[in-house]
Formats: sequence, structure tokens, C-alpha cells
Amino acid sequence: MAATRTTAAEAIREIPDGATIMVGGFGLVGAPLTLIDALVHGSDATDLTIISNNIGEPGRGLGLLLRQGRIRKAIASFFTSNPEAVEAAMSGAIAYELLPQGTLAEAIRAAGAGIRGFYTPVGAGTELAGGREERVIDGVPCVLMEPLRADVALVRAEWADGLGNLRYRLSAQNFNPAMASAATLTIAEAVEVLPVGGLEPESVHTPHLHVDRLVDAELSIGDVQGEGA
Amino acid sequence: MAATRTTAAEAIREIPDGATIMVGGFGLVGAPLTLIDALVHGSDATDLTIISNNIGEPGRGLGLLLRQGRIRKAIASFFTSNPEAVEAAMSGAIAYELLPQGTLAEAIRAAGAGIRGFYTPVGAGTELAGGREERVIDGVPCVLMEPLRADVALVRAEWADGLGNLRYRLSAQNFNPAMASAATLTIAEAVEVLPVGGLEPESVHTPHLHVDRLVDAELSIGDVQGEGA
Amino acid sequence: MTDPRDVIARRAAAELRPGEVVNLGIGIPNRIPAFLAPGVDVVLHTENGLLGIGPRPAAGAEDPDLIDAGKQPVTLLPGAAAFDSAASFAMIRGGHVDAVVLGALQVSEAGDIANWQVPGGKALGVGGAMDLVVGARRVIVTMTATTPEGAPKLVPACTLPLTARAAVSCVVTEHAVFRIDGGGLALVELLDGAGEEQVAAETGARYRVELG
Amino acid sequence: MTDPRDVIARRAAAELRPGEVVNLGIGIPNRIPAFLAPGVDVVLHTENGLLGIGPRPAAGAEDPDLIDAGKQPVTLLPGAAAFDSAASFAMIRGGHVDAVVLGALQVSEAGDIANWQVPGGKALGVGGAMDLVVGARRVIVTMTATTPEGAPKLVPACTLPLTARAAVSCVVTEHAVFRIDGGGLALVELLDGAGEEQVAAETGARYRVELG
Repeated sequence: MAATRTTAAEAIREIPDGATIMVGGFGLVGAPLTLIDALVHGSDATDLTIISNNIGEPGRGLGLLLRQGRIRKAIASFFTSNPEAVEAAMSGAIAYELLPQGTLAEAIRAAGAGIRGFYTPVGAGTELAGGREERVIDGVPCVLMEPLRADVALVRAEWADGLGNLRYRLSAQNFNPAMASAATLTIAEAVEVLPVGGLEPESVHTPHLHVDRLVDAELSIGDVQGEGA
Repeated sequence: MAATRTTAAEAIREIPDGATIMVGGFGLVGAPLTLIDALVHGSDATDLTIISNNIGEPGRGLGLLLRQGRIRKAIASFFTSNPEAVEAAMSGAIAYELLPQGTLAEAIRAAGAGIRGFYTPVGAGTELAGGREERVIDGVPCVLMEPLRADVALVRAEWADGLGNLRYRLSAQNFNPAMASAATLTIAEAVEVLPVGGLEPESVHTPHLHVDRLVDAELSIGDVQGEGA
Repeated sequence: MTDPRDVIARRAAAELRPGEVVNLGIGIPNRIPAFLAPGVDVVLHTENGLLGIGPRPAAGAEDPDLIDAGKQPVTLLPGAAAFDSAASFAMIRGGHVDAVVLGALQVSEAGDIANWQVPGGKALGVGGAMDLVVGARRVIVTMTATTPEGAPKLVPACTLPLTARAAVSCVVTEHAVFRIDGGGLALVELLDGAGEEQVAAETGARYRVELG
Repeated sequence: MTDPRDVIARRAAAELRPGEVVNLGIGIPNRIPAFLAPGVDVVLHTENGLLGIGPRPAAGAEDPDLIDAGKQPVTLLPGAAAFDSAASFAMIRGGHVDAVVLGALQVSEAGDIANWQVPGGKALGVGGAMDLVVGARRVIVTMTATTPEGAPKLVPACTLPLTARAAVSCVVTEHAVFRIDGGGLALVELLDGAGEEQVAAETGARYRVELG
């Protein structure tokens, strides 16, 4: 199904309490800043589980959602970009799971790809195996990782077409393509929306069957720099 | 390491007896026709294991290698495009394994991605599970599939740059990107070799770290149509 | 008299909704686009790596790099995307294809399907059939009610090698439409003037009757 | 006196061969490009999705979409490629990165490495460290020989939470180069005028001496 064009405020309203939400970006690069802003300022959905490489920075991006007390649990590879997230996890204010970054990315891809579990050597024999099944395969100790799905994915692309096909720019791709594939409802913001046919078929990174809502990106990194300072 | 520019004849000489070789293409579309021709006519490597969606057609592509008696085993999803391959498998002239096409593709990707095994619902409870471990995950019966690696991958791209970055065209992508990632030695033929910098960073489908040898594609589908007729 | 394959294709076309992503198998399903109602623009996916395929090209206008999973030349519509096999089957297995329409040799009353290996003899070709029936959200089977020898294809349990268990949601024959859910098989519609007795005679599976 | 970090970076740079694909961690490894010999053009990979990164951009010329894994602005060289996180870690885990150079808190004589969680207190940041040490073909550790408190970092067995077991192939400190293989740890080179006794005093692990 092609994506529905809408506004960030409208799209965010579809997120219920208790939802599991994936949020793209590596730090703020490639993060869906417009959608995060709408989630923070235009929604009161709470008890949320967030899956994202980072949990924002103090008072910026997802860091604002954390301050609002609306995060129940966070799954990330790098909480340390936001000391307030580390503090919340350590104090028990939020539940958390720390995963190796590649395992995080692969588990999200697996969910989108209908893979029900995979064995990775990364993290085997360490505390980040999290008590998961370990098995030696061809002499290599491996951890059985489950797929990570979400109710909603918030992603950002540089280019979209009117159907919702997405193309990312440079290192702003990061977690966005995998997350777009792994959620029941994928909401994408795009910096530039081209006419249908504006993307070459081989240049589409995320085909529109993964995208449910398409909104215009209205914020860029410059707009949120120092927001919490 | 960037790819080494060479000729198909030179590159194919690196394939030893007993090698496991992945060959890209869906039918003849996207198949590395130049490299297959060099393998058939310019190499006497034998006792080969071939991993490819099809085993060519009668007397065309890999079908010629089959007629030469140089295939020991074939792993494919569609032997039926070549009745001679079906006959060879049925008579015991070659060993074979039939896999669901998506499992074949995913297992090749897994090998390239360092995944040591994955659970897929496809094929569970059928004879194509091949006696592999089955496990019910979240109520869904799944098969544990192992990665499929190769000593050599033969792939074809439409565009390359001088470093060996590859870009595929339309439905000629098929198995090529996954196979390029899953072999110890990846030999790519390209229809057009652009100067370094001739591909946009986000338009590279296979980064050059996956490509060891780069040769000019000299054959196209029109050249091999009816070769065996 | 209408070709039974067109009866089946026309009715199967009515199962598809506008905008859905659909994968069509070879044979009868390939006739479906001709029967889509105006405005029902489904988006066609083909497992060898395309989304958004259009009509067959004119003779001489074929692009050798542009084929569907049946290896037939196709065209692309504006907004089409091309991707590799691993990504394409990730879409299929991951539940991103709304419906697959494909043929079958047998379908059981539990929704099991056998469609890759013909009786007596190894087919050795499965292609993407297993992935599609496991992964697509709805599996619509188009098949004649009986084999050329007159044996029912809707059976209590499949005797041919399985493609997948409990996968089929709808079966369209030249005489009837059946739906399959947790409660079993239901006859929901008669086609082309067929009567209930005729359908009963050519159906091996048990079913309930829920004609609207 | 040379900054010990430059001693380490200079020697670690000599471990890299022309054309290799290399991932550099933050800290000392970031100093390596300045010490590469002319003609030793390694290809830099960064796990957030770039291959072929070039020098830091001039102030004011930063592209906000172009950062490395340390979130620092970078440039791209001709022939660079950009890809997503899943693909990037597939490259790493799949053994397609020739070498990673990164810091560590402890390395054991068996090549175990602990580098993600500082003593006393949860770091809660692992990033790509585990993937890199498991996946890269060679793992080169750059670290000072001892902690600021004087405790050896090369230890019989790691006491800090592990990043991976038997992963490290080479350790470069400001005073020595060690290699690690199935046979254990070997001191292969003294650096910056250090003597064997000094290295012995600041090394907790057992090692054999194989000075060339």
C-alpha cells in the first residue's frame, strides 16, 4: 500500500499508550527530528518502549521524552550519549536493555525480514548476551538473538516520492531502512518529496510497501542544536 | 581492499578443483555470462559445487558446465529450468540440494553477514527442511538454516568503478549482491566500468570491500540465446 | 462458453483491494490484471526483485534486464523499485506483501497447500512458492476443482509433498469460492452457474456452506 | 618528549598495509592517519555506514549528514560508499573489515578484551565495540601499558566485563608491541627506548620474548 501523505501532528496521534516505537538516527544524524518533536509536544502517549541507537541527548530529541517520564523501557547500544538516560536506567526509573550495535541493527532487520531468530558470535560469553541461549556452531560460541519488532517506526529520509519510496543520504541512513521494515506502522519524514517517478528504481532504499505515512521534514539538526542547553 | 582489474580468463584460473562456486543470476538475467563462458571454455577445474538459483539451461550457461561433468553438487531453488540438471540429480550423477528461493537468498546473505544460523518459518514441516532442526518460536514452526558460503562468487553488475564498487540494474540484481558478500574470492564482471568517483556513495549496491577481481563483461544475453539449441 | 481459467481469474481479481501489494504466480494468476475493476490499481511485486510492474512490453521493446519471476518481460510503472533477492524475500517472509495468488495441486480443509511437486516424480523446482505462501498476508489459490483425471484438488489432507501448513485463506475454482480459517473450510459462493451438488461432487474436503 | 599516544599511534599505523579496509576507534586510533607512510592508503570504514572516508572537513565545510562513529564530521574520498547500519555490521561481522584498531581497558594473555565498561559503574554504552572485535580479521589494541593508577592493562585474565574472548591479535603500548596467537602472548618489539625490565614491570600477563 502506498503511504498516506499527512502531517507529523496527525501521524503521531496514531501512537497509543504502551506502544513500542523505533526511532532512527545515529545521534541526531538521520533522526526523525520533526516526528520526535511532534511526539514530544503533540502527544501524551506514555508507557512507551523506545528502540533506538541512542536515547537522545540531555533535553534534546528523545531526551525530552525521557524528561517527560513517558519512557517505560529503552533498548539501545549507546545510552551514554545521554547521561540522564544512564541515570534513569541505573536508578530503575526506566527498564533498559543494552545491545551490541550490530546485534541491534540485525535484530531489527530480522523482524522486518520474517526471521524468527539468528545466531551471532557477537556478545557470546559476555553479560550482553543477556541470558539468551548460547550454542557453539562450527567451534564458534554464538548467542541466539530474537527479532526486534515495533508498533511504530519513526524514520527520516532525504528524498521520498509521492508513493512513499524513500532514499537516504550519506551517513543519515543508519538505522532508518531496517526500522522502516520492522514496524506495524511506519511513519517517515522526508526533506524533499519528489513526484512519483522521481526516484530511479534501483535508487530506492526503502520501497513504499514499508511506509504507511509520509510527512514533510520541517526540522533539521541546526534547529535542535542546543535545544536543551 | 579494492578489486584488481584483470581478464575473465585470468580470474577464472584462480578456481581450483573442488571449489564451491556461487553464480549470480535469475535464469540468464544478471548471470555473469562472461565469467561462466570463461569457466566453461578456459578452465578445467572439476568436482565443483555450484550454488545458483538455476543450473542454467540445456547447453547454456551453467548447463554447459553440467554437460562437461564438472559439477559434483548443486544447490538451487529451480533445477527445472534445465531438464538435464533434473536428470543428473535424479540419476545420482550429481549430488543436489533443493532450497526455497528465499531461504537460499537469506542463507547466502547470512554467510556474508557473519550470521551463523537463522530460524525461518519457510519450509518447516516439509521435506525441504532437509532434516534440519525445527523449533516452534512464538507458536510458529521454524527451520534452523545454516549460512551458505563459497570459495568463489561469480557476479555481474551493470556499473562498476575502478575500485570495484558495483551497481546493478533493474531485475538483474537478484542474487548478485548477496553472493558478492559470501565468498572468499569474488569475481565481478561489469558492463560499464566508470572512473573512481563515478558512482554516488548512496548508489553503490556492493561496496568494493566485497569485490576481489573486476573484469569487463563481454557477453550479453543476446550472445548466448540459443547457444545450446 | 467462458474459459474456466478466466472465470477463476475474474473472481480472484475481485479479492484484491486498491493499492494492495500483490504477487501473482504463473498460470491463471497472470490473467488477473485484465480483470481488475477500474480504480483497483494493485501494486505488483515479483520475487526476483521488482515492485510496481506494469503491462507486458510491446514486441521488440523488451528490456533484457526486466523480467518477472516467470522470466517473462515486463515494464515498470512510475514509482517502481528494484532490489535484490535477499531484500525481496525479506519483504515476502516479513509479511509486507498483502496477497499472493497462485495455483495449487492440492489444498486441504486445514489450509495446507501442496503446489511444488507433481505426483510421481521429483519436480526439483520450488522457486519462491514456499516463501510466498508462508509470508504473504493472504494466500489466494486459483485452481480448477479437479485434476484432468477428475480427482478433487480440495482434499481432507494433502497427499502430495506439502508447500506449507495452514497457509491458504481463499480458494477460487471455476465453480466456487471457499474461505479457510481456524474453523475449517467454508463454501461462500457459487460461480458460473454451478450448483451445490456439482461442487459437492468435485470437492474431497469437508466444508460448511455459507452462501451469502 | 613525544606524546605517548603518538608513539602508540605511529607504531600501530605500521601494522596496516596498503589498501586494507580499516576501522579506527575513537581516541588514539584517530591519530593513526597522520602516521601512515606515503603510499599506505588504507580505506577507512566507519560502522555507522561509510567506506572511504577522508580527512576532517575544514571548519564551516561540515556536512551534517556526514559523520563517523565518533559523531565527528568527516569527508568522503572518491569511490566512497554509504550504507545502512545493518549492512555495515554485516560487513564487520562477516569478516570483510581487515583490521580494527581500538582502545581497551584490559587485554588478557589469551587475547580476551574488556573495553566497554569502566571499573565501578555501568557504562551503558557498548556501541559497535563487540561487533568490531569479533568480526574484524585483525584486532589491534592501542593502549597505555598501565592505568593512571599504575595497574597493568595486560593481565592474566580480564577482571572487567568482557567485550570478547580470544579476539585480540596485537597490542601496542607506548613501550612495546605484543602479538597474541594460539600459543599466548609474545613481546616482539620495544618502543621509545623502553627496556625489557620496564615492560616486565608494567605487564601483568605472562608472555614470551621474541624480540627480532
